[in-house]
Amino acid sequence: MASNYVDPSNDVKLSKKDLNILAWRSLLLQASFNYERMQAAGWLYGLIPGLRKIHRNKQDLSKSMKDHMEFFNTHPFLVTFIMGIIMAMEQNKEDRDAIRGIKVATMGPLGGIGDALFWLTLLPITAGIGASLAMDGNIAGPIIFLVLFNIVHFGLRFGLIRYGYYTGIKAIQQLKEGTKQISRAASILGLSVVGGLIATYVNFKTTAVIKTGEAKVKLQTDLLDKIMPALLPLTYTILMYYLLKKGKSPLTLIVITVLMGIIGKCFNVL
Amino acid sequence: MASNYVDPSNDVKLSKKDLNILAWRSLLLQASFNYERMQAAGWLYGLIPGLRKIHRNKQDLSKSMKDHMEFFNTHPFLVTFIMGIIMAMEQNKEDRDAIRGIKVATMGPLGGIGDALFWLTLLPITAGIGASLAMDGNIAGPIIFLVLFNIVHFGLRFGLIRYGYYTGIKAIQQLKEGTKQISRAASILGLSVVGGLIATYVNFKTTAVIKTGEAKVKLQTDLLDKIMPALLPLTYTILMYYLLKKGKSPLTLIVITVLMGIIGKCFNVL
Amino acid sequence: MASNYVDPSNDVKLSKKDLNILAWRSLLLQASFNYERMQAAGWLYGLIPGLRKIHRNKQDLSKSMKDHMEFFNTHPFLVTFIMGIIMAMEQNKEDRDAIRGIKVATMGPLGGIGDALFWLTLLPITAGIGASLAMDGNIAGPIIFLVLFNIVHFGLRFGLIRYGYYTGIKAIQQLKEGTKQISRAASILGLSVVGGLIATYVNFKTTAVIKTGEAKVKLQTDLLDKIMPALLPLTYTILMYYLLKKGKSPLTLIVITVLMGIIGKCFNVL
Amino acid sequence: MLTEALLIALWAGIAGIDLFNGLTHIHRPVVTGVIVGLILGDIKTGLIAGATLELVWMGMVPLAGAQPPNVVIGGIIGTAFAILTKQDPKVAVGIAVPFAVAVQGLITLLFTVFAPVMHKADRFAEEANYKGIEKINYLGLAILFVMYFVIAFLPIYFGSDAAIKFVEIVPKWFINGLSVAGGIMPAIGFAMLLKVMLKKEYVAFLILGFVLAAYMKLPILAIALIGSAIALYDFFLNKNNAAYREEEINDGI
Amino acid sequence: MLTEALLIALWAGIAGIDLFNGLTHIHRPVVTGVIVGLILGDIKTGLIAGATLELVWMGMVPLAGAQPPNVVIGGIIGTAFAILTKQDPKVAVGIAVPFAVAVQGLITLLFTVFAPVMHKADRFAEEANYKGIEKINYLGLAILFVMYFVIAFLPIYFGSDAAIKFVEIVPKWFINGLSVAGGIMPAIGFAMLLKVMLKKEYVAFLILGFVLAAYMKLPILAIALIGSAIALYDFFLNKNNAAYREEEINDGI
Amino acid sequence: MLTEALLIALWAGIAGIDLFNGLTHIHRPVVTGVIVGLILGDIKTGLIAGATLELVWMGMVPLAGAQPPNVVIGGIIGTAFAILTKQDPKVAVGIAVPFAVAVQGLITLLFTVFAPVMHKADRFAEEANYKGIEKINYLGLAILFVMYFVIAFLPIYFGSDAAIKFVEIVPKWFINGLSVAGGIMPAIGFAMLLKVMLKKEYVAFLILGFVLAAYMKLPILAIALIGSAIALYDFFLNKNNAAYREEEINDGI
Ligand SMILES: OC[C@H]1O[C@H](O)[C@@H](O)[C@@H](O)[C@@H]1O
Ligand SMILES: OC[C@H]1O[C@H](O)[C@@H](O)[C@@H](O)[C@@H]1O
Ligand SMILES: OC[C@H]1O[C@H](O)[C@@H](O)[C@@H](O)[C@@H]1O
Repeated sequence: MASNYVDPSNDVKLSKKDLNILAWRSLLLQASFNYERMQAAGWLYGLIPGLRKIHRNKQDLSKSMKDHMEFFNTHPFLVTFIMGIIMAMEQNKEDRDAIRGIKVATMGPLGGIGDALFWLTLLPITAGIGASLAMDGNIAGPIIFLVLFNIVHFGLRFGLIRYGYYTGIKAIQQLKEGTKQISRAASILGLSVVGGLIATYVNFKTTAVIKTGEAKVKLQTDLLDKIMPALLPLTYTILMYYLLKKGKSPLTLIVITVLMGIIGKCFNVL
Repeated sequence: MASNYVDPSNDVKLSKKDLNILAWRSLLLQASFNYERMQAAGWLYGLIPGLRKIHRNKQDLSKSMKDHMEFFNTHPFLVTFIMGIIMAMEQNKEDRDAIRGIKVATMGPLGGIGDALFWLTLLPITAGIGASLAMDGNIAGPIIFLVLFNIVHFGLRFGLIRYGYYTGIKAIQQLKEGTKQISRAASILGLSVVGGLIATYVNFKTTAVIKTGEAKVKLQTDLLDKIMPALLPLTYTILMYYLLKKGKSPLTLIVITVLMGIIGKCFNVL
Repeated sequence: MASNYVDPSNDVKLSKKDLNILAWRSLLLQASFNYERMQAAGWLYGLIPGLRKIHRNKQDLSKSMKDHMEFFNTHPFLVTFIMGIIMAMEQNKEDRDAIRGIKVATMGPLGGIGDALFWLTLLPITAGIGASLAMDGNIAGPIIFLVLFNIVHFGLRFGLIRYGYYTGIKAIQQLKEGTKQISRAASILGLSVVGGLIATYVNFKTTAVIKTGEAKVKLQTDLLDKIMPALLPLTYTILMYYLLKKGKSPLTLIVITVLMGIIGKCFNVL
Repeated sequence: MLTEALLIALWAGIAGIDLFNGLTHIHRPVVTGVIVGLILGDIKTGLIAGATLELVWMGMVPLAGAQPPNVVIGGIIGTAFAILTKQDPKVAVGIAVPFAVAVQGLITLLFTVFAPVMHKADRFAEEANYKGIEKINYLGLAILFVMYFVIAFLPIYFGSDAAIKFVEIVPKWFINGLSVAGGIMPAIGFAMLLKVMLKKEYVAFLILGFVLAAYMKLPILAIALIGSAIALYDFFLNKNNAAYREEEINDGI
Repeated sequence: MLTEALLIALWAGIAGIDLFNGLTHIHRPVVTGVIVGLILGDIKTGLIAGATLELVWMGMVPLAGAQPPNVVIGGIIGTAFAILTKQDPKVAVGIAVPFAVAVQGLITLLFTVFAPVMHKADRFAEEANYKGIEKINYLGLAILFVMYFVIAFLPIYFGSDAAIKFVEIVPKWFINGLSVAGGIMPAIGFAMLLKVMLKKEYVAFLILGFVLAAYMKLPILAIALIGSAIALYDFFLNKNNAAYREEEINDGI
Repeated sequence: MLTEALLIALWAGIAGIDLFNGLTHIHRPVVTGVIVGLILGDIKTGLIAGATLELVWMGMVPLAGAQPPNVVIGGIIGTAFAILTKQDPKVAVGIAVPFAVAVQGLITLLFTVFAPVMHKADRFAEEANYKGIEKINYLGLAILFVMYFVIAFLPIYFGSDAAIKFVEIVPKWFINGLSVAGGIMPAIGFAMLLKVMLKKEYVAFLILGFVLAAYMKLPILAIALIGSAIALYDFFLNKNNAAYREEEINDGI
C-alpha cells in the first residue's frame, strides 16, 4: 500500500504476547526524560521489539526508529493506547507522515486528560485513603493505597495497548482510501496540535522591567502580550526552526538555550 | 426539482388566508410541550393545514409529518417566521434534508433572540408600566399592559409568517443550484447548531464529591470539567444515539433517563 | 500578467531615491485625517510619486488613485512597510483586488502593533528619560528625548519602506500562480479583517435606559448585547452599505451620521 | 364559597393554558390579581396584590423550557388569600411562594411524563393521521386545564393549611429527580435528530459546534453565524469546482 | 507681550502640525515647555513645567483616531501661564486641563467636518489629478496651523479668563454629539470598502471576522492570522485541484 | 548507622526511579515513610510522618515535565530525621522542604544536561542500533539511581546541617537559569518536529493551532477536536472531488 518502505509487505501481526512485552517496556517511558525531546527515547525503547518484528528490512527499521526519536510527551499510563495505534499503523506500513501525524495529534490531548484523571484525581483519592489510615498508625494504609492505585494503573497499561492496537487495525481497514489522504488528514490534525503545543508547552517569558524616571514598563505584560500572546515561544521556535534548516546542529541550539537561560537569569530578565 | 417526493409538483401556493390560519394555530405551539421533543408536536400541529394543502400525496404528507415531529424548540412568537420559511420550502418540494437543516439552524438562534427581546425586555417593560398603575389601584394597569404587550405579540405572529414565507420563496428562486447543494449547506449549518445545542441545552452535571480523609474531589469541577467541559451532555447524547441506532426505542431511553434522574437524586450525585 | 490595466507593462522599477521620497511624504499621512476615511488622502499623498512613475497611462493612474482613496488607517511609523509592499504590487500590475486585499489586511494588525510598540512603550520610555532630566532643570532632557525617539522613528520609516518593497517583490516572484488566485486569497484575508474592524473600530453604543415603574432596562447591556455584541456597529455599517448601493452619496451619509450623533446626544440616548 | 372557588379555578385553568399557549399574558399576576379581586368582590386589594407579585416575579419566565416558580398559581392563590384573610396585599407574596414552587415541580413532572406520548404522535405522523396529532395537542391543553383547575380549587375551598399538607405528600427527591431527568432529556431529542441528520461527512460540523459552545461558550447565534460562514464557503467552493469541471467538458468537446 | 504671544502661537502652530504629521514629537510638553520658557525668558520654569505635564500626560496618545485631551495646547498654555503668573510649575497642570479638553473637542469637530472634503478628493483621484490631492492635504495642514495658532494666541494675549469664556461658547452637547458621530463614522468608510470588496463568495469571511471580534474579542492581528490560515488552505486546495484537472487533461491526450 | 544509611539510600534509589519509571508509586511519602520506619526501627513514626507529608504534598505531581519539589527525597529525609531526632512526626515537613526544593533543582539540571544525549540516540536510531537506544535508557536509570542514592545517603550519614551546606554550594542563579532554559527547551523539540512535518501546504494549520492556544486559551484537546473537524471536512471534500473526477472520466469513455 505504501511507497516509502523498502519492504512494503504488511503480513506481520503482533500477538498478545508481543503487546504485553511492549506494555512492560512502557514502564521505562521516562528513563531518559529530558527537556528537548521529553519522552522520545523512552517511547522508542518501548516500541523496539514491535518495530523489529515488523520491519525486517534494516533500512525501514532505521527510518522508523528515527521518526520515533522525535519529540514525544504524553501521560505515562495512557501511552500504551498510542503505542497500540502506532503499532497497527507501522505493521500496515502506513505512510510515515500519517504515523507521525497521528502520534503527534494524540500525545497532547492524552497528556492533559491523563494528568487530570490520574495525577490530579486518582492519586489524591487513593493516597488520601492510604494516608488517613496511616495517620492512625495503621500499616494497611500504604498497602491499600498501592493496591488500589496499581489495579487501575496496570489495568490501563495492559488493557489500553490492546484496545489501541485493535482500534487501529479496524480503523485502517475501514479507511481504504490510500495512504495519501490519510497522511494529509494526519498532517492537518498534527500540525494544528503542534501549533497549540508551542503556545502551551514552551515556557518563555521575560521578567524585564524598563524603568525610566517615573515610567515603568513591564516588558512581558505591557508590551509583548499586547503585541501577541505567546510571542516569545513562537519567535523562539521559529528561530530554532530556521537555524535547524540552515544546518545548525540541535546540540548547538541546546547550548545556546542553556546559556541564554543562565545569562538571562543573571541579568534578571528571564 | 427534488427527487424524494412521490408527487414532486410544486404549483401550490399558500394564500394570505392560509398563512393566517397557520399563525392562529401557532398559538398552541406548546400544548404538548415535553422534555424530549419540546415543542415538536405543537409545531407540527401548527403546520398541518399547510402541509395538507401542499402534499396531496399521502406518502409525501407522512414523510413530512414525521420530519416535523423531530425535536423542535424556539421562541413562541418568532416561530411563525420559521413556519413561513419552512412552508416556502415544503411548497417548493425542497430536499427534506435541506428543510430539516434550515429548521434546526434557525430554531436555536431565534429562541435565544426571542427570549432576550420578549421575555426579558418587552415583558418587564410593559408589565412594569401596568403594575405601577395597578399599584395605585388604577384598573387601567392590567388593561394597558395587555394592550401594549399584545400589539407587539400579535403583530409579530401575523407579520413574521408572511415575511418568512416570502423571504423563503425569494431565496429559493435565487438559489437555482439544485437541491443537493442546498441540502449540503443546510446540513453543515444545522449540524453545527446541533453540536452547540447539545452543549447548551442538555443540562447534565454531577454533584458527586469524593471524600477521602483530607482530600475532597468535586467530580464535576475537579475532574470532568478539566477533561472537557460539557463532557456528560456529550457522552449521554452519544450514548442515546448509539442505543437508538441499535434499535432501542426512544421510550426505553426516556424511562432510563427518568430512573437515572431519580436514583441519582436519591444518592445525591445528580 | 494582469488584465485590468490599460498598460499592463511591468518594467518600471523604483529606485532607492524613489523610495526615500515616498518615505518623506509619509510624514503627511494624517494631514487630512477625518473620521470617514481616516488617513486615506494622506496615504494617497504619500504614494503619488510612485504611482505616477508606475502608471504612465492616465486611466490606470486614475483607477489606482481611486482605490487608494478608500478607508485607510494604520500606525504612522509602520505605514512605510505597507507602502513598500503596495508599491511592489502596483509596479507588477497585480490585480487591483489583490492590492486592496493586502492593504486592508495589513493596515489593521500593524496599527495595533505600532500603537503598542511606539505610543505605549517607546514614547513613555524616552519621554520619561527626557522628563526626569528636565525635572532637574537640565536642558539635555528634551534633546535626549528627541534624539532617542527619532532615531527609532526615522530608522523605521526609511528602513521599512525598503524592507516592504523588496519583500513584496520577492513574494510576487515566488507566487507565479497568476493573479486570480492571489486576489482570491487577498480577498479572503481582507474581508476577514474588515469584519473584525467593523466590530472593533465602529464605536456605536446607546446609553438609553427604559424606566417603567420599578423596572429599568439598559438598552445596550440588557437587550442589545444579549442579542449580539456589536449589533449596532454591524447594523449601521450594513445600513450604510445598502444606502450606498442604492446610490446615496457618502456625503449624505455623513450628514445623517452627524445629525444622529448630535440629536442622540441631546436626547441622551447616545 | 363554592361558587367563588369554582370561578377562580376556572380562571386558573384558562390562565394556566395561557402560560404556555396563546401567551396573551392574561396569566401574569398583574392581570389575574384584578380578576380574582373581581370574583371575590375586592378589586382594589386584587389589583395591588397582583401588582406586588408582578414586580417581585418580573424575571420569572421559562427559558429553554426550564420552569421557574409558577406565576399563575402563585399569583392567583396569593391574591385570593390576601383578600380572604383580609391581610395587607404584601402578605400575598409569602403565601404565594410555596404554592408557586410546588407547581413548578408538578409542571416539570408533567413535561417529563408527557414525553412518551410523543411516540404515539410519531405513529400518527407516520400514518399521516393529522387528526391524531391534533388530538394529542388538545389532550395536552386539557391536562393543563384540569391540573390548574384542581390546584387552584383545593386550597381556596379547603383552606391553605390543608392544601399545603396535600402538596407535601409528593416527596422532594421525586420531584427533584424528575427535574434532573427533564434537564437531561433533550439529549434523547438530539440523539433522534442525529439519527436522521448525521452522515459521516458532517461529523466535522457537529464537533465544531460542540467545541464552540462547550469551550468557547459561544451563544447559539454565533455558532449559527460560523456555521453559515462555512456553509457559504463550501457552497461557492463546490460551485466553482463544478463550473471548472463543466468548462473542461465543454472545452473537450 | 504681542511679540511673545505671536511667537508662542507660531510654535503652537508648528507643534500642532507635529502632533499628527511629522511626528518628531517636538509637540510633547517636555519639548514645548522649554521652547515656551525660552520665548518668555524663563527656561528653567519652562523645563520643569513641561516635564511635569509630560509625566502627567504620559499615556495620552491618539489610538485609532480617538482624541485624548490635547497635549499641545495643554502643554503650551499650561507652561506659559505658569511662567507669566510666576506660579509654581505644578500649577501648570491645573491651568492646562480645561484648555486641553476644549481643544480635544475642537479636533474631534475638525475630523468630523473634514470628512466631506474626501468626496472632493475622490473626484480628484478619479481624474488622476494628483495636484488636487496634494492641495487637500496642504489645506489640512493649513487649517491645523491656523487653529493652533489662534487658540494659543488668544489666551496668552487676552488672559486666561477671557479665553476660557470664549471656549465655553461652544455648547457641550454639540461637541459631544460630534464626538459620538466621529466614533460611528468609520462605518461609512467600511461600507464604501465593502461596496468595492464584497462579493457573494466572500460574505462568509466578513461574517467570520465579525464573529471573531465581536464574540471572541480577538484583536485584529489574531483575526488576520486566522484569515491568512484560511486563505492559505483555500489557495493550496484550489491549486491541488487545478493540478489534478491538468493532469487529467494531459492524461486524456 | 552506616547500614541504615546504606539501606535508606538503596530505597531512595529505587523510589527515585519509580518517580519517573514504573510509577507504581512506591515513591510517595505514605509508602516511603513506613519503609524508612522499618529500616530505622520505628514503623509507627514512619507511618505518621509519611502520611503527614503525603497530605501536605498531595498535588505535587510533575505536569508536562515541570518538576515540583521532590517528594522522594523530601519524604525519605523528612521521615528519617523525624525518627532519628525523635521529634514529633510533624517536624518532618520542616526538614523535608529544603531538601525537596534542592533536589527539584537537581532534577531540572539533569533533564537539561541529558538533552545532548539525544543526539547520540539519533545516531543509534539512524543505524537501527536498537541496543544503543536501550543502553541510553538504562544509563538514564542508572544516573537517577546513583543520584538519589547519594543524595539520600549523605545527610543521613553526615547529618542534616552538613548536608544542607553541601546542597547550597550550587549557586541559585545557576539552577534557576537551567530551570528557565528547561522551560524553553521544548522549542527545540518542536522545531525538529516542524523540520520534518512542515510543508507549505500545512502552515495554515500551525497558525490556526497557535492562535487557538495563544489567544483563545483553548486546551490541547479542544485544538485536536477542531483539527480533526478540519481534517474530516478536507478528507470528504477531496474524496467527493475525486469521485466527481472519476465519474467524468468514466462518462468520457
Ligand atoms: O428558549 C426558547 C423557548 O424555550 C421553551 O420553549 C420555552 O421555555 C419558551 O418560553 C422559550 O422561549
Ligand atoms: O491605531 C492606529 C492609528 O490610528 C490613528 O491613525 C491614529 O490614532 C494613530 O495615532 C494610530 O496609531
Ligand atoms: O503532561 C503529560 C506528562 O508530561 C511529562 O511527561 C510528565 O510530567 C508526566 O508526569 C506528565 O503526565
